[in-house]
Amino acid sequence: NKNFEDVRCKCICPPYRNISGNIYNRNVSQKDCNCLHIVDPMPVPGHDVEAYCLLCECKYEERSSNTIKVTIIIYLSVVGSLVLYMLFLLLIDPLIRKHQPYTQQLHNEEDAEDIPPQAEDALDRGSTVLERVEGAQQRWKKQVQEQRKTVFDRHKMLS
Amino acid sequence: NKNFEDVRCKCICPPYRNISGNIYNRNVSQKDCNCLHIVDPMPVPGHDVEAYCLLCECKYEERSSNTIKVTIIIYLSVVGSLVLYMLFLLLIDPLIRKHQPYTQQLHNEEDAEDIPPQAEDALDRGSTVLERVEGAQQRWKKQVQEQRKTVFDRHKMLS
Amino acid sequence: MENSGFCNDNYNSGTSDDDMVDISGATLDFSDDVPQIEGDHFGAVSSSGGVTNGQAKLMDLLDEAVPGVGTYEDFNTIDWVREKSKDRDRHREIAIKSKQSYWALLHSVNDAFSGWLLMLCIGLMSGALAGLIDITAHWMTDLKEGVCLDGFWFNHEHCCWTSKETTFHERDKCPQWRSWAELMVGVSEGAPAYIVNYLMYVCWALLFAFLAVSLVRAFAPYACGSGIPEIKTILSGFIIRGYLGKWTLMIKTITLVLAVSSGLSLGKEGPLVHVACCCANVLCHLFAKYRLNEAKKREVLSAAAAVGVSVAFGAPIGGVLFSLEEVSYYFPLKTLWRSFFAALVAAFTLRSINPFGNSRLVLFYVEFHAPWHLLELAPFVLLGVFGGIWGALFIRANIAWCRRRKTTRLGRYPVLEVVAVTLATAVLAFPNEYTRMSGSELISELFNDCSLLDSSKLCDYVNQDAANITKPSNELPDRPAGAGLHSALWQLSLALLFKMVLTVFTFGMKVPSGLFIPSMAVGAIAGRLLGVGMEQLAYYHHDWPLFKGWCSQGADCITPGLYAMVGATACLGGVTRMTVSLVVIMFELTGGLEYIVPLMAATMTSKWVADALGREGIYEAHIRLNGYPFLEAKEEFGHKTLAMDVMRPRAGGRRGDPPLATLSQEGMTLGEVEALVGGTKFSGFPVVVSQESQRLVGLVLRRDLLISIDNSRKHQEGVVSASRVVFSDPPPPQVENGPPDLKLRSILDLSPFTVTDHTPMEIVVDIFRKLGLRQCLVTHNGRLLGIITKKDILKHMAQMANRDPDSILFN
Amino acid sequence: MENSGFCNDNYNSGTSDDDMVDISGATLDFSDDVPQIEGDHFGAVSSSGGVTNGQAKLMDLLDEAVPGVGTYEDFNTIDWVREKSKDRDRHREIAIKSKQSYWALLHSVNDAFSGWLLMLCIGLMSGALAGLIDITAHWMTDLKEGVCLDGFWFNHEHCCWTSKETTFHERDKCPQWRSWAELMVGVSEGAPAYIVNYLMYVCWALLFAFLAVSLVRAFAPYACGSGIPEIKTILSGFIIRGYLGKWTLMIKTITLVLAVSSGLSLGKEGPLVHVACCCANVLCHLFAKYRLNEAKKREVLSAAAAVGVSVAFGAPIGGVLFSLEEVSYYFPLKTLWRSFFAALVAAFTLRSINPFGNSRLVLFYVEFHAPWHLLELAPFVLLGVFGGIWGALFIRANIAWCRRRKTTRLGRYPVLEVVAVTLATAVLAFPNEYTRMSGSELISELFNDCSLLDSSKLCDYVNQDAANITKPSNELPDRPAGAGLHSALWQLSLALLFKMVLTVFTFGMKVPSGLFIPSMAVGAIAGRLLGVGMEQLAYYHHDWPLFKGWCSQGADCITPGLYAMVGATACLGGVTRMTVSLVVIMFELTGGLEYIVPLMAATMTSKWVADALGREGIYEAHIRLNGYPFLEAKEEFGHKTLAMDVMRPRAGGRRGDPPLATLSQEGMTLGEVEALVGGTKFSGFPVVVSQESQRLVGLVLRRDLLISIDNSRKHQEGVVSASRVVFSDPPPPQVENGPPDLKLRSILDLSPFTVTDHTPMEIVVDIFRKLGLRQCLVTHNGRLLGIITKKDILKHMAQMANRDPDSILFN
Repeated sequence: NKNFEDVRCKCICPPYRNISGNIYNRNVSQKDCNCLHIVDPMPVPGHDVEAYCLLCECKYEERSSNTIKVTIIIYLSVVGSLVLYMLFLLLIDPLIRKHQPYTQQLHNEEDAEDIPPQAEDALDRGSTVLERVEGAQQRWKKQVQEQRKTVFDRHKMLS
Repeated sequence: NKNFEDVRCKCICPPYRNISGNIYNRNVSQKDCNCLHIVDPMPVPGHDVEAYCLLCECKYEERSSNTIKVTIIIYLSVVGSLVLYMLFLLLIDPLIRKHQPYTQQLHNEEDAEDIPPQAEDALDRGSTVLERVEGAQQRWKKQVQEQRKTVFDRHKMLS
Repeated sequence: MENSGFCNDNYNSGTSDDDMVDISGATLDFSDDVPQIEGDHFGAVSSSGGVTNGQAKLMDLLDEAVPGVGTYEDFNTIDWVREKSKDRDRHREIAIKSKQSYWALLHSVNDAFSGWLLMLCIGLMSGALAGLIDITAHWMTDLKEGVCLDGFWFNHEHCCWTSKETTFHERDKCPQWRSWAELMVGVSEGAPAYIVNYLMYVCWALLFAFLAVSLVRAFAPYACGSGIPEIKTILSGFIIRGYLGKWTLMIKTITLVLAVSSGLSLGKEGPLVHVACCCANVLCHLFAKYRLNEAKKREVLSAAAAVGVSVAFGAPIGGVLFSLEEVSYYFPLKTLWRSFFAALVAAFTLRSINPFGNSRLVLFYVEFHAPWHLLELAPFVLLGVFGGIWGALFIRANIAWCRRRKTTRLGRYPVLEVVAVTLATAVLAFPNEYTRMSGSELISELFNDCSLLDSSKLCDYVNQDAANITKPSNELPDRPAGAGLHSALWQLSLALLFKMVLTVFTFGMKVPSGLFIPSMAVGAIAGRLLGVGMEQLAYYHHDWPLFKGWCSQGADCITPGLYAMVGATACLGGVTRMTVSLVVIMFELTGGLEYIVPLMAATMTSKWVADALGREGIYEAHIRLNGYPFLEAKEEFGHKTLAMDVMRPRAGGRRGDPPLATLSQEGMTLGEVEALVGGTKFSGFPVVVSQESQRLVGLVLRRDLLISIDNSRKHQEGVVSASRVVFSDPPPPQVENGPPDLKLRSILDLSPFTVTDHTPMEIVVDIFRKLGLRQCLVTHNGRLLGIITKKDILKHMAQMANRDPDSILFN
Repeated sequence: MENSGFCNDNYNSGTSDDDMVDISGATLDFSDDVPQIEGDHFGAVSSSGGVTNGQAKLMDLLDEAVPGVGTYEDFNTIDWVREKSKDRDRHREIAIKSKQSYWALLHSVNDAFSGWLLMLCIGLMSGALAGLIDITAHWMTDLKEGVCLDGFWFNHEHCCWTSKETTFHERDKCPQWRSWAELMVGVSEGAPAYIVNYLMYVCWALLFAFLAVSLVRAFAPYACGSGIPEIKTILSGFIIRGYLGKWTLMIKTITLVLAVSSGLSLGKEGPLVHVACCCANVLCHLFAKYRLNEAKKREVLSAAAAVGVSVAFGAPIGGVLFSLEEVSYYFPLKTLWRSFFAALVAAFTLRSINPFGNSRLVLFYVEFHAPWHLLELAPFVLLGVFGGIWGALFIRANIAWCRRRKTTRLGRYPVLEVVAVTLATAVLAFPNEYTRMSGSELISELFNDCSLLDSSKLCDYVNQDAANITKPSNELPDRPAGAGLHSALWQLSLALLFKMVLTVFTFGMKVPSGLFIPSMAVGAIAGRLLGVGMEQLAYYHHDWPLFKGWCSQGADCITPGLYAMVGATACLGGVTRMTVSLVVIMFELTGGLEYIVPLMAATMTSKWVADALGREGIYEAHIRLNGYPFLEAKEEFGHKTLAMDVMRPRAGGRRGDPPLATLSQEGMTLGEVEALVGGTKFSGFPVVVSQESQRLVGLVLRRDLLISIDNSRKHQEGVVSASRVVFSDPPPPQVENGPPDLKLRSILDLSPFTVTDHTPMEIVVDIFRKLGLRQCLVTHNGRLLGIITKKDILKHMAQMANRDPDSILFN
């Protein structure tokens, strides 16, 4: 199936005398990709074939439809999961976080300064994998917030 | 005459069936430079002409024989005069110079140092054009001698 | 890290363990050999074995460097000299070790080849990402019009790829591909179908744009914009943590596709450079050699910039020259060779993916080889003038709009702005065929030379001579224009206006946006219009003396596609002020030397005209707008000021400058030092023999000093405020009964750069540029007078150019 | 100028009025604004109006610079910083003046465009000269075989250009062209004819070679050799007067033709670079901006180097990259753009001359576009290894031979040497068809892909399939070799040996000699042999698993011409260690991106292999052999020494160095100063506040000091040996009744570069390279300790590399 769909030989023949332009399209191997093989119901009589074929342009083309399929699907799934995660962060995360005061503090300290970062360190030093991931996530969120302030609020960069 | 000689259309036709390879050469304009015009006693019968012509390669070429002629003649005359001048400097000049003591001194001072260069200045300041040219020539000779010593005798450079 | 990124006095930034790349995850992976700042309130500490690590390092506290010394804060400038010295030390160490054991020898060989391996990885990854972007962007662009029933993942062209129903005049039409109108109302023609298609087009465009700006805002705000100004600044030695991180990479790749597909007047070329640099930075983390050295990392990033252009235009040599001419700051010859390698690898990766199905790396590859006549240079120069004028005007308008966005209320609604501009773009674009198609397709169409095989409206000529069948198809004579061409010209004129206006508002929005494609589109339209005009002129007036001799009737003397190409080059040159790289990129697009002269004439004219109207290219203008600390290498410093006019404190103590804060090499107590450091905001302190003689010993950086003091207070016993701080070597004898001395010679830079106060500033600027200095001390007759930092120089240059010196934000 | 070129203490060199160019004539033309040294015993004075000029200048003696101050002696290094400052001062002056009058405005515009005008002239002149060289060399090469009766100025090919008597197998044979045997003994075949032709061939070769070496010896000894090592040195800031002069230009052009035509194993590419640089230097004299500034002149020379390669290979981009990568030292972006322009102009000039009659700029342009398979990379890498090994061995052998020539009696007979080598070459070359033809023709033949149209022996395959007539001629399948090919292979093997041996002895003889063509020929022969071998292997063993899948029977899978190309690239890369520029030159020869990967693989392998066998390329090796003061920019300085280890006098006064000679800024008498200057040979003297404190004020150069003192003694009244020499500002009050003070602040460099004694040498070397310094002062805690000159650094580097530090001859 792959071989069938992924190669083609396309001949474009311009208008010639009273014959209008035409496109011929067949999937053959590269070796056979020439006007004589592809233009099947030859629209001109025998002695004109050579002249007609001189005008036609035949191109052998390959593609990989699997690559296209996989690429598009990967892309869509990444976008989808990102959108979901974004919605989660926007809508659901704040609701959960309400019950965790120290994270809340971190989350809201945007304009406060000089807060001793022990809380954060405690997160980093978490002994279980889950806590570490949590800590990394918190740090990442802080960083994104910082970036957002730099770019969107203060307009210090990228404006 | 110029137009006649300076353009050509050259068709090279490889061996085909029992016909050996051939070269056709005519001076025609670029527009007419194709196999049908150039290959004059067509060696194949009518129905084979197209196939034979497909194999031939016709190239339109231009040249300027005047450029070639002028270039070669200029080059030869420059080389000729340089050789004559070289012979003059080698053979005749020393004979003439014998009677001019201060130039002789300049000529032979190669290994002497600290010679006050008044003599040379006197040459430079010559009031007539001839004397100035003479002075320039003497300076140039000194320079060439210096170069010769650097390159050929001391091997300080370019070795 | 709150609010502290822009001032110098916090050394405990949370992310010092992770240079420039974002932090999540990285600490888990690489924490063992990344320099970490130990101690509790030094911010984030490596989570793996922090305590035992700290204990082990306590032993060699004064022999080895204190951890954290020698790193940089966010939004600061690196010291190239120090970084390069560090790398040479590393090299020497490896070279010495490699003579001792086979394992070390292997290690040294691996070290030597790791640069090439890294380049290979960057090329592969960037090529793959570019392929992904090309394929998906193509598909999503077509998604605005319809969908393929054979498989939703096919774009319009691939949907009809195997179809036998395509005709000569409607090459992309096949039953498998359904427009939204066909799917929703069942008809493909008429007013209802048009309205449905129109609505769907606008909706999809709005959705894509909204998604793009939301994702950028939510996950990686640094992913917006073109990225080239920031990368130029980073390559000159600035540090922006997270700008080239993993999240930026992912979000920029994804939103770039969305932004391009939304039909906005933007291109993918600039962002591709950013993406390639992100790849390079992420991959640098796999090699200690590059991870730990900011200067080496910048060499790699220079190569990555070349890779970006290489995949964007399929022009490896042009990419390398682009990096050399436009982006890079420090570009040694080794980098030249490596970036060429990386650019080639990327180009071949992309070609093997074959995103456009034509074995080319770009949509608008040019295949004609028609000759041009010397007289045609006049219209080419005219196009150059147009490109220059447009480029200069565009820069002014865009900068004015961006300044408005930066300073007024407009900047508070980035999402709304994007949506509004997208709405306007989509509504205006749909009715006009030439604005509806994507930028690259438009350029491809305009570059195309009309042969008999073409059926587009632009090739609708009246075929008079039906008998010329034996000629090869690319030697068609000039023909009179048909009705289709006339209407196409009108549409193109409107498209020109549309592109010219909308690009000004689009570039700089909070989505990934490149400038190359829109600029090229503007130029290509103008060029094509001129080309067709010239062609018709030559056809109808072939007896004018002007055309006589080279453009007789029946000759193919004017190629409108070439005019479009020249116009595109001119406009791109006017906007970016690229020269050699632009010509070489275009040369690689055509693959023949025959068009270099027209391209060069247009580029040169365009640059001269644009330079006459405004000195800066778009990237420099954006750098200045944002106040990045970038010392332009191309600009000559032409004023006759001296170092004494720029240094701080100014000579004679004018202008209320604080006095120069210096440390004595002996005889200051820790308390005094801390008071001095705490009371000022300087990032470095010169150390002198004594306060009276002011004879310079060396320079100590604030960050290093604070870290070392803190470290000693914590780990060295008996260090109190009354301890003497000693920089001299050999140290003076320890005072009996007194607290132990704090010996800090190890952090003292014994070879600070000095200039005399009479040194012309042009030489000082030259030294800063070429050696990549951060600061320089000023002396007079051997006495220390003051200090000049990079920021001082930038402020001085701004002042000299009658600009606001406070626009320089960063250090 | 006798015997004084190599020491520092004569400032009155005879040619200071004429920078780098030879003197005759120049003084007559340009004497009005060339800086002249006035006074009688200052050597040559401008001959036009010397006296009145001198009177006028007397007035502003102390306001304006003393004439002669700021110029350089022969065989000395320029101070880039000073030259660039001078140029900026000039710019500023013009900019200020341009606001005052229209005339000045016009002058400033003219000044701004003079750079472009100069580039245009260089391009035109170099292109024309290259055309002349190509045409005449071609003709004279054929002259060795026979003469054209239609017009003696036609070479063999042009003689038969219009002939209808040429046949398919003997394309150049026509009755108009007569071999010497036909003319002299009347027969064209058989032993007598062969012997006559042989004799004539040898005689002509000897005549040409003898003429070449005689002309070089008589008129311009600097015209010999390739010139690239010297141009590299000049571009790094060295001064060799006359090296780029008019006579050198003329003699090099003329003798290059003779040398190439004599059939010696040498090429014209390197000397063409020298010729282009001579053109640039001669043309610089028309523009005051470039004539008077050594740094600006070197920018132009960098561009000229690009022009040289551009005309040699028809590769403008490759030429620019060659200049950037291989030749240039200081290459600002402005130069990049200008050199590209000049390279293009030259290429188009040459193309319009059309020396080969094929609209190409080189004989060996490649026109095939056969694909290659990934597996073929293995033989390509093998060719790279061969190229690397040959390159390294060639360099060693050639350097050893050149050292022998330099040091032993061999060097005393340059003319005899040339004649002997020519005799050997001619005698050995004639019997073998592939050595008899010129290098370029051989390469062209080897690069050629065999089509049906070719009739050469290399294309003598057995045609089995006579029916494949409908296929285009470039898709011939692999075929078995015929008898002609077998004999050609034998001849090629012998030719390979011949070229490999004779090139070693040829390169470095006292005739203009380039290395590119012989290296490429060696590589191309090796490559073609391997290619034909591979082809036959694939033909006879197409069922091996190795070939299965891509090289089935009847397929055209291996292109021997491509192997030749790759081999040529590899050998050239091994000898010159070029990388990017080499690949780009080859890319421009083929015009398609498809062969970049093979070329790159071979170049990379070749460079790695060659570097492993010997660090230096041929040009660096020759620079070192001659002891030129060249600070290689590519080589990293990897030793851990400090500035105090290199400076003179050494710290602690070891090694019997003389103490540091310093001047005090006040309080020294003229007699003391003259005694100090006369008693030492240093080229510069630091000025300190007082001998006790050693605090640095500035630096004064020996040449400036001597000229100023002399000038004052002559033109300022009352200056005697007891006069005080004063450098301070404001000057101390004049002592009453005493002789007038000599105020020399104007010649004092107030901003000398200083480093501390603890600065690592790697940083010092970096500063010297990047800023182009001549000397640098070393301080410790603000006290002057010593001085480091470029020569000190080079000596130190030689010492570190265990070479003889006294090999550095020049300053």
